Amino acid sequence: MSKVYSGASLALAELMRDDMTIMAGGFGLCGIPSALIGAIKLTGVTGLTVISNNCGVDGIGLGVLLEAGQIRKMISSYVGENKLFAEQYLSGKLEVEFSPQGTLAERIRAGGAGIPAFFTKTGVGTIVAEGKEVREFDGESYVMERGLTADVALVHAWKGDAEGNLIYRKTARNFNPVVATAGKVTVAEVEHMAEIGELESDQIHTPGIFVSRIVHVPNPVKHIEQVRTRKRELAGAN
Amino acid sequence: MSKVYSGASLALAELMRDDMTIMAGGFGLCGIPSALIGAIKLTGVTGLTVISNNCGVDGIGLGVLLEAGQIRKMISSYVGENKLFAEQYLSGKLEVEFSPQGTLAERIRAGGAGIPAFFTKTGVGTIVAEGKEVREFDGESYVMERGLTADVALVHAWKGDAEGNLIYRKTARNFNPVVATAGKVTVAEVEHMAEIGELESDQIHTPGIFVSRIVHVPNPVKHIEQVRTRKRELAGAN
Amino acid sequence: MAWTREQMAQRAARELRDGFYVNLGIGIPTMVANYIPGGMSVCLQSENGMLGVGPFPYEGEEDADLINAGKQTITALPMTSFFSSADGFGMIRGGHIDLTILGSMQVARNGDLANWTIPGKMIKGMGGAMDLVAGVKRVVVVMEHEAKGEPKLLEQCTLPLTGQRVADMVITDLGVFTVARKGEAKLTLIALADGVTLDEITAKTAAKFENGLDRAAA
Amino acid sequence: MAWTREQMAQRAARELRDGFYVNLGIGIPTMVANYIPGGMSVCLQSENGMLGVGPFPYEGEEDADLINAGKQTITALPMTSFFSSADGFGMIRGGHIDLTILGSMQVARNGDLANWTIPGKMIKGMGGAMDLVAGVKRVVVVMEHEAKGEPKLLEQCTLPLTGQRVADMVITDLGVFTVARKGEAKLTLIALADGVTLDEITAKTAAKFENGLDRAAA
Repeated sequence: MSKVYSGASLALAELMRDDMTIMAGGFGLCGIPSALIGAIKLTGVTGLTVISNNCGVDGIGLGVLLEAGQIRKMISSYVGENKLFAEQYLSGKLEVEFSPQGTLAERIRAGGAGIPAFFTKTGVGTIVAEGKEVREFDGESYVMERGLTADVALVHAWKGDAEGNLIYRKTARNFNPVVATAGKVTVAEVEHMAEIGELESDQIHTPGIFVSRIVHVPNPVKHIEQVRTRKRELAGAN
Repeated sequence: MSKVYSGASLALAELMRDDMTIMAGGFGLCGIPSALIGAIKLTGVTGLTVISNNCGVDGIGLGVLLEAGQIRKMISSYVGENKLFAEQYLSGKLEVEFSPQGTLAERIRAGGAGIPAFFTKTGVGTIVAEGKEVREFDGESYVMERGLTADVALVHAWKGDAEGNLIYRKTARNFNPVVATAGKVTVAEVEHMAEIGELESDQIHTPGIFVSRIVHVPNPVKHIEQVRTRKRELAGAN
Repeated sequence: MAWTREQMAQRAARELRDGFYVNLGIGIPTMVANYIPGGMSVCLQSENGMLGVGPFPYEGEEDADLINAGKQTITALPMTSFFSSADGFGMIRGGHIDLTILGSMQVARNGDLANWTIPGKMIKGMGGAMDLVAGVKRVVVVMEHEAKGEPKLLEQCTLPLTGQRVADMVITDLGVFTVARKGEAKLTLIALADGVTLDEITAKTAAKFENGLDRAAA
Repeated sequence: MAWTREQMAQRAARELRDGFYVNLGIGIPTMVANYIPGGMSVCLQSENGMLGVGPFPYEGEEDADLINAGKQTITALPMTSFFSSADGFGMIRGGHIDLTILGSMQVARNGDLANWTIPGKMIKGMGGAMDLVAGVKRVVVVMEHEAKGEPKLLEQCTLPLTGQRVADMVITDLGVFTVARKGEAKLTLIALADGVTLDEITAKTAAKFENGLDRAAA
């Protein structure tokens, strides 16, 4: 029973259907499962509920699915980089549920860890708390938030092995480790496929149990939203 | 403002007082902060509430504090390896609050992550749920459990640096990473003190922000509760 | 003529499936690892923070930093990963473990399970047992059919529960029962140990059960 | 004669303390990193999963896998650690970050803060702002005193809140205020920008405030 698939479309075979809920790792365009998102576009499924911190930008990342009209609802913390998003939202084609970023990360972690609800200070006294239970613990007010899971979760990792063990790189880790835990089926795309035993047991970020399918996507194109640099002659000044 | 202390007793200086709550990492005798526990014994503080999965064994680990009569209450999941524990408990000298092991780990994580309460299936319909709110989510019953924090948290790590970054080794990781997050002050003992930059940024288990004080304890004596081996001639049979 | 401990472990091993992630309790459940069918890939989890538990170490190669949830020295495998106890129980509570095999003191007809304490005796604590029975997808109990001549399969547990309606299957030295976790309470005998009669197992079981032997054989 | 953006950042930098863990928002707050006093050790956190944020990379050395919460390319430092967003916000929610410096659209006399949305305009989402103001120990707001001639320091916010009674200090181009987060609402002016008069700042502030200039100077 191998977890290794030879292409992104094959890795999604028989998983996708209309009106399902999917979840994707990534923050902005960093650490997003681009190849798997592209493969979802090819399946043509529609009516998707997508749980992801952002919705890509026009033509990149989840923006691709937005463009193709495949998304019915987004659960996100920030979608400001996407013009098409605004259009579809204002025209009523697209539903949005905003969750504060930390609450969203925690809701996904909770979903993966079998916790249906938890309390947080974040959002108390704001529209985020409207319609939710607010309760006092030790004199402070907290709002109850629900765990999140998905039918299919998609993650992007730096290295992986046939067991499904994953290691992420730098801030491309972001939402990926929690998203990996919260899918009924989790599919991972990895930049490097390692031999079993090559990944150091103490350094694995996502244990293989969470990953059902894995696909090797070498040398992916990576986009940067905000290139900021310093000039070499300023070295030492910062 | 250096976090590095030159001995376990110095690392606890001015932190300990009677009737405080402390927390210790470790599972059984694996990955326990022995040197720091020994230093607590020397301070002579009493009336401690101790949050730790186990309570050591007679004369080792937290058993040392039990022996010295310094513990008033334990919050644990299992204390079966300790005869003195039974004596003190039955004589009414020692109070015990049992938390299922996974619930205990999650309560500590929640405490460190600012979550005052969460719901779990574990313990529903058992004495663990008595006196606690039980609520249905999506047709299943869950019990509400509270987060835990401590005045001082003690952890044992394999490697650390002056920034307080920690790396644990194998199953000596256990409760240590969550305990590290849940102390108002967290003190770490490490087997190896690394130079800043020596620990790979992607492989740090506990970021330095959680560790206020760190002490180098080279070559600690490590105890094994259940030595189980296989005979060499049986190689391949298992 | 009942099954031996080895035979019980062997019978429990038949519940394994290729690709399963499994948590084994202490005692007979640990022995199940010896009967994983050849060619079948089963990954053992230990809730103290390890996926991919290997066999006991060779003498002299014990590592104090490498123990299972029973605090026994073990070894790692090439595919092993280590993680925190919080993550280990996240796997369990989140339903990521396919099967747990564990011992018990009592099981009731409705799947209630009691295996952590006997009132009046020193309470040791439940450890991870409550988390396992509540969180793992499928719970298989392996236990002696009787304790000191008293039945352990009961209409209702008399000991404090570890979990409510959590057992899916009970394997004893006398036979195998399936348990319905949802709907009406229903215990069904599906196999008898070699040489054990229906009369004998009926006499030694304090819970009503249906006879599913024919269906199981069919 | 009000403070420049650089001067506002410089004033905010005076809130830093040796050993602090700090989260800086986008805009003027980012510039605070340029004014960390020599010899003071301050560690910058980025909630997307990084502790120990370094300066922008040299041209040509940008790494798409290394960005801050503003999605800007950055660099790592020798002491840097990476972690998940869940852990990043665990630090924030759990009160482990000493100070956050961030921009705002409105701040009320009682410390209410509004900086994430303007009704009627396209809603972009709150990102991590609500988590930061709710979780970080001390919240310092750096903002222009007015927006298009309208005061931003108000009796009550008119925009949807980011957090209730969360601001500890407000630094504008005209001066510095402290805010009481507990008890009675209380805004206190503790410094004026060079050349700004009490009359001017009073005229441009729509919230009642106490004059604490003498006490601050003393």
